[in-house]
Amino acid sequence: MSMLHTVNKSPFEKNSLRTCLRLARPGSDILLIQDAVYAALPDTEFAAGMIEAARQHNVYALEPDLMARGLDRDKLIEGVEAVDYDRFVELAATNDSVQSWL
Amino acid sequence: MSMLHTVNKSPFEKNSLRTCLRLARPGSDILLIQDAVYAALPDTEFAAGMIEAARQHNVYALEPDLMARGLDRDKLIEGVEAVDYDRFVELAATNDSVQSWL
Amino acid sequence: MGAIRKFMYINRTAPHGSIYAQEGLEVALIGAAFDQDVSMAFIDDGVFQIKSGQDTSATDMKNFSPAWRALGDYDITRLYVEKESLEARGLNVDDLMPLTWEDEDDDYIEKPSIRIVNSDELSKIIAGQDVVFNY
Amino acid sequence: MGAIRKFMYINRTAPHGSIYAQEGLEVALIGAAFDQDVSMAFIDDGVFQIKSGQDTSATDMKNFSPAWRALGDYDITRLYVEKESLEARGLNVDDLMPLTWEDEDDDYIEKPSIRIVNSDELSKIIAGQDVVFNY
Amino acid sequence: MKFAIVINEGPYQHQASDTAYLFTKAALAAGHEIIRVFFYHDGVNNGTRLTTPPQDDRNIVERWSRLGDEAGLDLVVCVAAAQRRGIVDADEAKRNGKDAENIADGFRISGLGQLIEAAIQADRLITFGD
Amino acid sequence: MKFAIVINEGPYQHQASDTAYLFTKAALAAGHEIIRVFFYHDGVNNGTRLTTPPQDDRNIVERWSRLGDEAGLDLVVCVAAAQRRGIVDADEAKRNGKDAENIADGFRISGLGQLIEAAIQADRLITFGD
Repeated sequence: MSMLHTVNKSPFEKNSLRTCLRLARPGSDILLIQDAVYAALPDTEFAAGMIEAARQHNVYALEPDLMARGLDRDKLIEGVEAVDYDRFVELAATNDSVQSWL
Repeated sequence: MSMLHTVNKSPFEKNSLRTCLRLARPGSDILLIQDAVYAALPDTEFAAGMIEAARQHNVYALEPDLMARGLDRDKLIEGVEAVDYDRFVELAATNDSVQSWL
Repeated sequence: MGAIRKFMYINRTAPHGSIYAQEGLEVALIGAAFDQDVSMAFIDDGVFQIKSGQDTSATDMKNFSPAWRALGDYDITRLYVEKESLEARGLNVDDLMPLTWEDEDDDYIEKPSIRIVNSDELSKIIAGQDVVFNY
Repeated sequence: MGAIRKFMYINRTAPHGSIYAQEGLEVALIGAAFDQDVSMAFIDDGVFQIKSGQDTSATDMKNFSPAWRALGDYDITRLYVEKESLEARGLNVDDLMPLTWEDEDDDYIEKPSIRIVNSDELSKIIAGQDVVFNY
Repeated sequence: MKFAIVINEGPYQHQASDTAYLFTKAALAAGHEIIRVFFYHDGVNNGTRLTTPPQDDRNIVERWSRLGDEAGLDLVVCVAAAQRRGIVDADEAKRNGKDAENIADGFRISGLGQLIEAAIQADRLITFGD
Repeated sequence: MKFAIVINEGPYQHQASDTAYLFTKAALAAGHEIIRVFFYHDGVNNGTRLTTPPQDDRNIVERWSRLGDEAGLDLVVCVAAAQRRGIVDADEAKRNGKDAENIADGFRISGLGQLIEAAIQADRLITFGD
């Protein structure tokens, strides 16, 4: 059984991403959407946690949400991959279930 | 000029109370309402911050919200005073303005 | 799709400040009629949903917390509470409602529904679900 | 109540994930017609509201971020950005929109509206306000 | 003393409207004046008369209508926020070509200027939100 | 593959409905089936036809109605959540003694069982909320 984890909250504001990382099995697909894409910014107080997360999991960030917030897909934390909605659908289909950390 | 600070979010979920404590002047009135009353629980991971806050400020917790959540007004962090809505109104009136940390 | 599926209600929000806990419980009670393999997880502020002694009378809000006690009758008997979430909030199992169920295969003995699990155990349980709901 | 009052818009939410930033800016632009002493504070994720380069086209959402540039014309010229909030997010002033105003008392020279202040300075400024709005 | 109240969330989903209501009642009981209750963001959803909450629960909308009537409250729904969310009175229905309206008793729809005016005229403005 | 979509927040206030819409469109484009879109909590507010968003902004409600029509989507509003928030069709108006209804084209009001049923029948259930 594999699970896609989506997270939609900024890690600076709310505990959703922290809890996701505590409870996702190693090697999970984790997709940052909406305000959670801020977690992909380098040099933040949350960056060390994200660098570690990107080593343990496959971390993605939704590109339309990155663009809306003025974040450059080429300047994300290493290992975080920008994806479009087609890929979001593909991740939801290839995993056995989807958990939304709100 | 004096300001009443209200906070309505659990400190375990969101950064509102942390930011309030960073930006309230020493000696401020701080009122915990809604889910922020959980901050008045002793022995939590946030308790040390609250004990310090209760030394620097006048910290209150809205009793109807404590009761709704099953928290005992006699078992709060030392220095946190349970108050009713009449006292909430009085705090809003006696301070010069009200800031809501959401 | 005739097979029984594993449903989990993942509860992460505090009660009363928002309606998610209350309307989430309504889903679980309705869903119980569908004979799936149902469990619940209480994580983060979700552990406050089953804190004992909730009394909303002074807020004029509906006190839905007694409805938790009905879960056992609806065959929802596995309530996983994350140990780390409890500890971070200074709580232990005695601060929670004594939720139980009657085991009809064991002379209707009343058994506790709440199971304290650590993050690692819970993460495995979550990973094994077919469908998860979030409240 | 004829005296001019000190109004502050305190912006703490990220844009786009919720509407507070957008509808908060609408209040500020309408409020500018009332000739009060207006300033803004950007705290926590509120600093992202004035991040440069926002492009909502791929989300189909309205891009309201260009409206920030109108603030100077509406005589809202003091935008306090908390230094600690910027640093926690790995940002500096160059990551923000270059928001300016023209000083009519100084030969219409264009001056920066953004002022980086630390928590202690900002706490004093907030404490001196008559009315605060939160977005 | 003159208070202005701002409510930024809809009924039931968040506690904002409940807390604001109890605060308003307590302020009136203490002899204060509530010069306006302004509904903004999803707060405008407090102003629909089409809700039917469960009988064993409080009726948030009716409660505001009743208190508004008893205490002469000025319950103002922001027009821009209301248009985004579908809160409509007869005038708005006509202007926007809608075939129905849903505003509750005692509420009126007006502009954001009413919020600013309240903030200028009140001694205290207090916001209830999420 | 069969998807079921759950939307828990109203239009505009949160991005939930926007993300769900773009996900649904992409899933349909990839050849997947959307067996139901279920609106719960404040999500029911996506189902009112009385919104009039600014002309330079997307019309979230109409967008769902249109996609529902084009793709034959089953757009279901939870009745219990709808009653708390004032989303009403003709039947509900009659049952609850309301003098108006506001349901948008293509939406229908039904019970929570529709959510459970979708969760059983779909290969994937995905939730968009706050």
